[in-house]
Amino acid sequence: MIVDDTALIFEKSRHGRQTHLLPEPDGAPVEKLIPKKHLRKTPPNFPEVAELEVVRHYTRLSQKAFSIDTNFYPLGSCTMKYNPKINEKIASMPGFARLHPHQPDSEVQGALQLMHDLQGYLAEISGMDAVTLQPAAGAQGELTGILLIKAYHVERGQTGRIEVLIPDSAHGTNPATCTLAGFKAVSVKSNARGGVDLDDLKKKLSDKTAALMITNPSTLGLFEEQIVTIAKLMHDAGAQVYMDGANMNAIQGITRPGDFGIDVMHFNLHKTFSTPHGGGGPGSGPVACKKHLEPYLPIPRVVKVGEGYALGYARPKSIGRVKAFFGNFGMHVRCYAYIRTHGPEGLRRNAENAVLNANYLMSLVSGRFKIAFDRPCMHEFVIDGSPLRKLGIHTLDVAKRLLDYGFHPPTIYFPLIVKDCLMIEPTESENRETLDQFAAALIKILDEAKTNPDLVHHAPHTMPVGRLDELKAAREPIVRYKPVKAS
Amino acid sequence: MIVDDTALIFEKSRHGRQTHLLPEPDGAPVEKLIPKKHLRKTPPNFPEVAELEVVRHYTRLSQKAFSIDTNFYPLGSCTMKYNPKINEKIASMPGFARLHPHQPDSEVQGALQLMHDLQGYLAEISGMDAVTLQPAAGAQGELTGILLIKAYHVERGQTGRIEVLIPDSAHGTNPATCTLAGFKAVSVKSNARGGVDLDDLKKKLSDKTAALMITNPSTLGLFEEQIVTIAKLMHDAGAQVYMDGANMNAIQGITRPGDFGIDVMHFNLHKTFSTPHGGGGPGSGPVACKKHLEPYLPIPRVVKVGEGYALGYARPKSIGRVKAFFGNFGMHVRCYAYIRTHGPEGLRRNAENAVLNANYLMSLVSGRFKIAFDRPCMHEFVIDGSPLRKLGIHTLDVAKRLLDYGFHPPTIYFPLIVKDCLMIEPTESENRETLDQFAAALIKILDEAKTNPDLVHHAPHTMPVGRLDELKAAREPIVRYKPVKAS
Amino acid sequence: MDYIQNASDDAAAMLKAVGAKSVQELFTSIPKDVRLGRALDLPAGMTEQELLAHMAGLAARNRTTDSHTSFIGGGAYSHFFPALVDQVAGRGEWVTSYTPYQAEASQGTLQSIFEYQTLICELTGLDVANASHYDGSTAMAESVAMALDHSDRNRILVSAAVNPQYREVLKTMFKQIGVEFVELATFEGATSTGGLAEVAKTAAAVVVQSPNYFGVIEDLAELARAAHEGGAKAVASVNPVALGLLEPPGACGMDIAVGDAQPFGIETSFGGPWCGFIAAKMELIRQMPGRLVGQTVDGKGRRGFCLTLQAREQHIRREKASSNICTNQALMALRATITMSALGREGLRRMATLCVQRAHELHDAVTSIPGVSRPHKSPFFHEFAIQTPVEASVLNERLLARGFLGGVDLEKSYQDLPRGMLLCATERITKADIERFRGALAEALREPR
Amino acid sequence: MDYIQNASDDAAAMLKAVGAKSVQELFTSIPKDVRLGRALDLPAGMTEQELLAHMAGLAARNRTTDSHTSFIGGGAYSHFFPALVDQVAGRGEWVTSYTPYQAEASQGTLQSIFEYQTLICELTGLDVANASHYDGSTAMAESVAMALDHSDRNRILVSAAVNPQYREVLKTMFKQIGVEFVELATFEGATSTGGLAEVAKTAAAVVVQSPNYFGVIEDLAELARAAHEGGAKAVASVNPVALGLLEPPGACGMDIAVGDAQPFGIETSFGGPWCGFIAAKMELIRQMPGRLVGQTVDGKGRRGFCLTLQAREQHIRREKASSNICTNQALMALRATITMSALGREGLRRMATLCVQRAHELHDAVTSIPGVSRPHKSPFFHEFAIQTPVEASVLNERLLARGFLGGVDLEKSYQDLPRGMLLCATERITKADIERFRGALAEALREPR
Ligand SMILES: Cc1ncc(COP(=O)(O)O)c(C=O)c1O
Ligand SMILES: Cc1ncc(COP(=O)(O)O)c(C=O)c1O
Repeated sequence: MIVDDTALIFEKSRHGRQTHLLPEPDGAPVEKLIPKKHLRKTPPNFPEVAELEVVRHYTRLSQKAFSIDTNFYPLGSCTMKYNPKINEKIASMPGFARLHPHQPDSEVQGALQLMHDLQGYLAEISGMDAVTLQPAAGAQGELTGILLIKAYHVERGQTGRIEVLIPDSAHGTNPATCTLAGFKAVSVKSNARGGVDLDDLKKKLSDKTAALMITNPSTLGLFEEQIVTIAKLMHDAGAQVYMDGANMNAIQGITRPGDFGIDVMHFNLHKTFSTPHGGGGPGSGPVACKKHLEPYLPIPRVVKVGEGYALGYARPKSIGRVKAFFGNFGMHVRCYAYIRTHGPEGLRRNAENAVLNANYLMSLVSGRFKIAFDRPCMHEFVIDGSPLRKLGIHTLDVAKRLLDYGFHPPTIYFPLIVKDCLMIEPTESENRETLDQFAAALIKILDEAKTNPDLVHHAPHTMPVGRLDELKAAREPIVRYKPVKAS
Repeated sequence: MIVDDTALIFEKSRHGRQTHLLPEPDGAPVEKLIPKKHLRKTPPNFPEVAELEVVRHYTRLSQKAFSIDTNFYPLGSCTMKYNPKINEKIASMPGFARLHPHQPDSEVQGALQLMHDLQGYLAEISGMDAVTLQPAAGAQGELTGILLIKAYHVERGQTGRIEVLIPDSAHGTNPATCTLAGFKAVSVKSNARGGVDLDDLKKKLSDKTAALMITNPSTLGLFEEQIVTIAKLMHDAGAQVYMDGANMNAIQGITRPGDFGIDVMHFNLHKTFSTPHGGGGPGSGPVACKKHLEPYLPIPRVVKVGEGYALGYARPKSIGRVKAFFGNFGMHVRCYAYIRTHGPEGLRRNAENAVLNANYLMSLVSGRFKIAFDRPCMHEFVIDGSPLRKLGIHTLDVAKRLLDYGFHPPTIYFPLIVKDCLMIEPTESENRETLDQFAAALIKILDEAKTNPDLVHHAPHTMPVGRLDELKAAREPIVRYKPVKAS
Repeated sequence: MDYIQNASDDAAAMLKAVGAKSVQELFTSIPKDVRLGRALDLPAGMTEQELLAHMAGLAARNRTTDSHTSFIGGGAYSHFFPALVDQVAGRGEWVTSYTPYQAEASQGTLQSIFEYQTLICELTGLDVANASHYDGSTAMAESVAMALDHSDRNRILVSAAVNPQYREVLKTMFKQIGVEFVELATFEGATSTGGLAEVAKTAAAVVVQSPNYFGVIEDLAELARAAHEGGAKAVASVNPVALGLLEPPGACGMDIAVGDAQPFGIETSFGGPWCGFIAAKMELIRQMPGRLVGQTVDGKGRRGFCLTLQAREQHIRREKASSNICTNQALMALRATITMSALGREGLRRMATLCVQRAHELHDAVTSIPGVSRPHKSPFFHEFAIQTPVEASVLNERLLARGFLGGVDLEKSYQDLPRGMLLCATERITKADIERFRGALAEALREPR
Repeated sequence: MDYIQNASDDAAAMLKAVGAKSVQELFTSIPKDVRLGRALDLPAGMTEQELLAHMAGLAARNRTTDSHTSFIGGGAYSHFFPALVDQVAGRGEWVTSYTPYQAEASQGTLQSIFEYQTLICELTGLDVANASHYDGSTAMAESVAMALDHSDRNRILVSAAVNPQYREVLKTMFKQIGVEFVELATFEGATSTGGLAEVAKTAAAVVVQSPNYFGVIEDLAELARAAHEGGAKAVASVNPVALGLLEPPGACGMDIAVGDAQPFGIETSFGGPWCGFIAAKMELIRQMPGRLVGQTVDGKGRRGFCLTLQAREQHIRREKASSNICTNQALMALRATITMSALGREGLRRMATLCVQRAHELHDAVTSIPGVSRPHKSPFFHEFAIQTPVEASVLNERLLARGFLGGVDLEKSYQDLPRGMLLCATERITKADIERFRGALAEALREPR
């Protein structure tokens, strides 16, 4: 191997190599301005490389990635839809990118109007009364929503309500959020139709229940048919209903959480409204709530003052800030542009086509794979992978083999309640041929399991590395590069 | 093959699919504004695709390319040096990109100053008195320079001077240029040291000679040691000396054509001054000349008028425009930024390091390859590939096998006077490890020719396609896509 | 400053390997007395931060078609193009690769050129288009060379309504090989076809432009018929956006169509880099200048693309070549290709239609001002001439102060159009812009000397 | 408008395959009485051209750190970064991929995170850093959670000189699980260490910031010593650019360092998205929140990278997790990584040195104006507090009119600093800017009410 394509930027560093970005400092020597005892003895071991090396290094690294721009990326519950390029151009405008968060309201009226109007659009889409844009992602949105509920109960002396009911199909962030908020997560079973098991819910519902955290449509890709009943049950028992809005793509413009009994929910702008996933982030998790929870929303929120807009701080009952400043403003800009592009009709068509694409793809594979819940799905569907074991292969093998066909695999082994599952979400962005090709690849892999099992077992074969020893990585954690001589 | 990765954008087109870029036309019907007889019967067969398909199509196509940003690209005579990203950012500034060429001088003073100062810098670098930025590439620069010489002779009644002497190592554009200018190209032999054969030159020099077109340093990567003598010979015979400046990278800041007898030359900004090669263009070929040829330069050229700048047209003897407007202004901006970044010291260091890199790389391979002219080279060196035949392989095989090692091959089979040649130009942008690795790959290929000849014969093995049937492409030319049903 | 990677200890090791004590030793082949021996007289180098500030200062001294509403046309057009063009065509693989000589390693570039050639053929209704040329003016010169190559006649008929700068380029390129240019007169802004067949008998080619420099839509079918009747080739310079609505040159019988793809995703950029195109009937494929991509197969029958018929080009035919082009405008052709694909059938229709509608609304608005009239009656696409009581240069200054970039001064090239001005409207112009412009133009015309 | 690919005939074929007459049939699981049954009350959709014009209008109503010279700091800093960052980090593969769950298909993302983790460890002098967190404020909250996890004490000591918004976030995150926050006083702008060891005996962690909110460089070694003497963890919030020159928290004995990598290649963007970082001693690796990339090998012994120790994360530990973070700020961490690599050792030195020099020149210039004084004597990095006779809000308005974005209003968070203002200078500020600002500030102070 002549060119080691896996060399780290540090291993490409050579003494004396450099870029020429900043002028030689021309002021007083630093030792004159800062006492010696505060000054570093040895400089940080930053790489010494020229500009071409940096460009070539990170350009070649980018080519080792699957992305929506290069591949079909049906990662369930992540809504990997097309990220419009116009939104990147708009977010990089100096009028948005070069704003300092400490600038007075009068100097940033364009930004405040955008945030104010976006708060309104998200309230309308969710059927809620008030919105905060401050949470940096869905998980922080969940925590914000649950803290609103806590503040609501505490103000009413309901400090005994320390339990939150969570369907067993929920995402891991839901129970984790409850713990962070000082609540006890109580898991609620799902029934055979994939909805909430009402009896188990009733069994676990008590005056200790602060809230139900429900994901609707659920991570099983199904709308909770009993949602109205459930919400009534909760409200009658003095509890609140929180909704994880990760799957809003399926119902935007069709139905609204505020209309089916939800008190507070979070959005994932990087799912439903296409702000780019960026290799793992940034995201944005605005929270929308009904009137009765509005007083507790984090400060500040943008308010209209006459013809102008201002950051409103006068909220005595607010739970306070969940994050410095006002949230991931760059994602607000992209989401605002996305909603203004679509308008009411575009958002509804997104939901309809996401659901149509999911049902069509399900129909293509239902003959050869076990669909966990055999009825029309919403924006995603779940395959029960347990029968694969009879063919001598695992869900993981199917996922890895898909890489060789140029497809990013679906979500695997989540939700936990479906064994060896694959969760497939095509989104509305993909065309029919891509869905046909993906289905053909899935089915071909089943055939390969019979004719050439090794091919599937040891996949992927076309990636820069083979299957990695993840156990070794956990047992002997190497989490930073150390120069050979120094280690 | 589930996903046909070679589908054309037309083959991905489906009736009714579209992007949403422009609003529905809201004015009078076109039939009311333009007579029916001028209107198209059938619209052009443009593809009907959505935005994600366009982005995915041209992003995946880009990944099938070798480029300076991803690979070492030692293409001789092309100077594939690092194209600085700051120049791309600057050229895309609205203050440069959004200028209309018909705007009056008063509205574009920043652009005119840039062009004026760039004319000066190129004159200083070449040791010349006047510069035109109008030619769009080297070849058009050559034609411009030769037309200046023609006008010069015609004005002096020397209409009999209809021959141009051209060393046999010259690039194909040189003789082609002469034909276009109505001259007869007369080839001059090279001597054993790779320079011009003085005897042959004297033999072909006559009162019919209009000029000598010399490339210095030559395409053999050697500085013409006899240049002063040659220039004097030509001038004494009443002829002019044109220099092809493609290889200026080797001598910038070291010596100047104006100082060693050249009357007129062209630059290739996309070689010496890093404006990007863009898959085959755009380039830019400014021409610099001595005082006596200035009157004939194309119009307009930027002139200083008091404190301001203007496009100067008052040149009665000008040969006229060689191109609409003022040349590839976007490349003038990048070149200006490149020269202002380097200053005198940076340009000289580029020459020194380009020559050092070339000599170092030559030293690494001279043991196993036949160096055409075994003495220190300038910015590039040429390998005589004829001995390869004894190993049962051809220069083409070596080039194709290099692709498998992640290197773009050098220029092959040019210059014509070195048999089966490879012309290698590393430029100053590359580091020592890359030169070592490239040399190691070349040497490994020689070993492979012995141990596993087929491997080399049928290379490349890691590209999207194997070797293509170029004969078939010429015999049955398919030069556009035709929809299957229509053909 | 510079972008050199090797530091001093690399240089030392390399000099040692080469057997030289200093890098100056490698320049001994350069005679001492021609060594520069001093630093070049250039401003000192700058770091990226300093350069950016300096360049921003230069840029700020220019008015742009962003800072002002522009009705300027005359061969360069400000059109909308989607944000994806900059982001996709700006990828390092597109920007920093060179000519696809090694086909297996350049299938991306080659396929994109094949798609470009197809789009140009579809627009022009002709059979073969090359990979790209410098711009419309040099593409027209190459088309004249093709016609001369195919005929023993030495005269070329060029309409007076062809872009004046294009006509200047033809003279520069062909006067020294004794080619005679004869101007064809115009009537009501359109090239008159009366007696054309007769005079075409003496010509190798008849060269026209549609929409022509006055924005007038020529009768290409009649012009081609007359040219052929005289035994001359028929060449038309065309606007690619107009071909979204107008009958293409191929269908009108033209032999060669040339033009500039600048309107599709390429910035006006003060005159370049743009993207000249040349399309012709299949019979002229061997005379086609520049690069040409063809479809073929590899050893396993997989489709691939490669540069073809290279025997036409200068690196093979050398002094027998009819064109000397090597580097072309590849990256600009890619931008045009991506823009045309993104517009697609519906987007092209909308762009062309909006241009026609806005231009005719602009025409009605300005000609409603007393003293402003259009000197031509012929149909136009998105550009038209007007004459006003004030010289265009003076008028444009007054309009600049009111936030407009006015139009092209016609008088400089057409003495018969005193105080003439060319106005153009593309889909970037809104009805509100037109209304504002009407007020501004009326005011500007009333402004005292 | 929308980005849906399938047209009507695709939809028809798909409905047929699914056995539904219309797409509405697929929504039967949604009870009829909660169907919206009307269009959402949102403005009508827009094409790309209309959207761009609308957004440009909004953007134009904002003053920016480009349109005005800015001395604003207080947790967000306007720094230079090279042009290559936007062009390389803006590639579709980086922007539109998601978390590298499938390691073999994400070696690029994983390796870049491994390099980011290394750079943060080098800056902070600590052993392990996670892939990224939302921002500095939430990273500080996670560090407090880590300390509480490791101790049975329920009190946290936080310096009054820690960013006020960070302290608000701590209260929001921990008040409902009964954690008590005690403020440490400051003297001459620095956290006083007197008696700290004593009170630290009651605390799970001592949290400080250096340079702190007043720009003052804290004595981290002494603060860490006192914390450990009291048996508490020592946490420092740091500025990554300052660590180019200042002794790192690790070397000062800090257990955890947090902060925001925003100064490296990330736009201030009105508060986010930025890039929180957390680094700690190796002993705390199992408490490290969020994603962590580890090095390993594949079957052929080739080096590779993968997400490791996932058992810490929420998708495994669910209700037992100590952090609920899932999506983080990956693309911002990439921008910081590319910027740090491009700056390199020499570039980091220059950036930090220029910041210190410009800030001290700014200090000398403004404090030379009568009535303007710095309330603190402690050493500072690139930010310092001043008090003037005029409230910061009024002064900033007057400065805006003179082309400056003034400083941060300190009085809102620190009653003991009436008419206080925080000024910051980075390498983007020139000596000429400082000179102009001195004149403008002097004028602004004299301006009558
Ligand atoms: C159903 C569900 N809920 C919550 C989350 C957490 O959202 P985020 O990753 O934005 O924190 C996710 C993220 O993938 C999810 O799929
Ligand atoms: C030696 C030499 N001369 C002239 C040219 C023609 O220059 P251009 O391609 O810019 O027209 C080239 C191009 O590669 C060249 O290498």
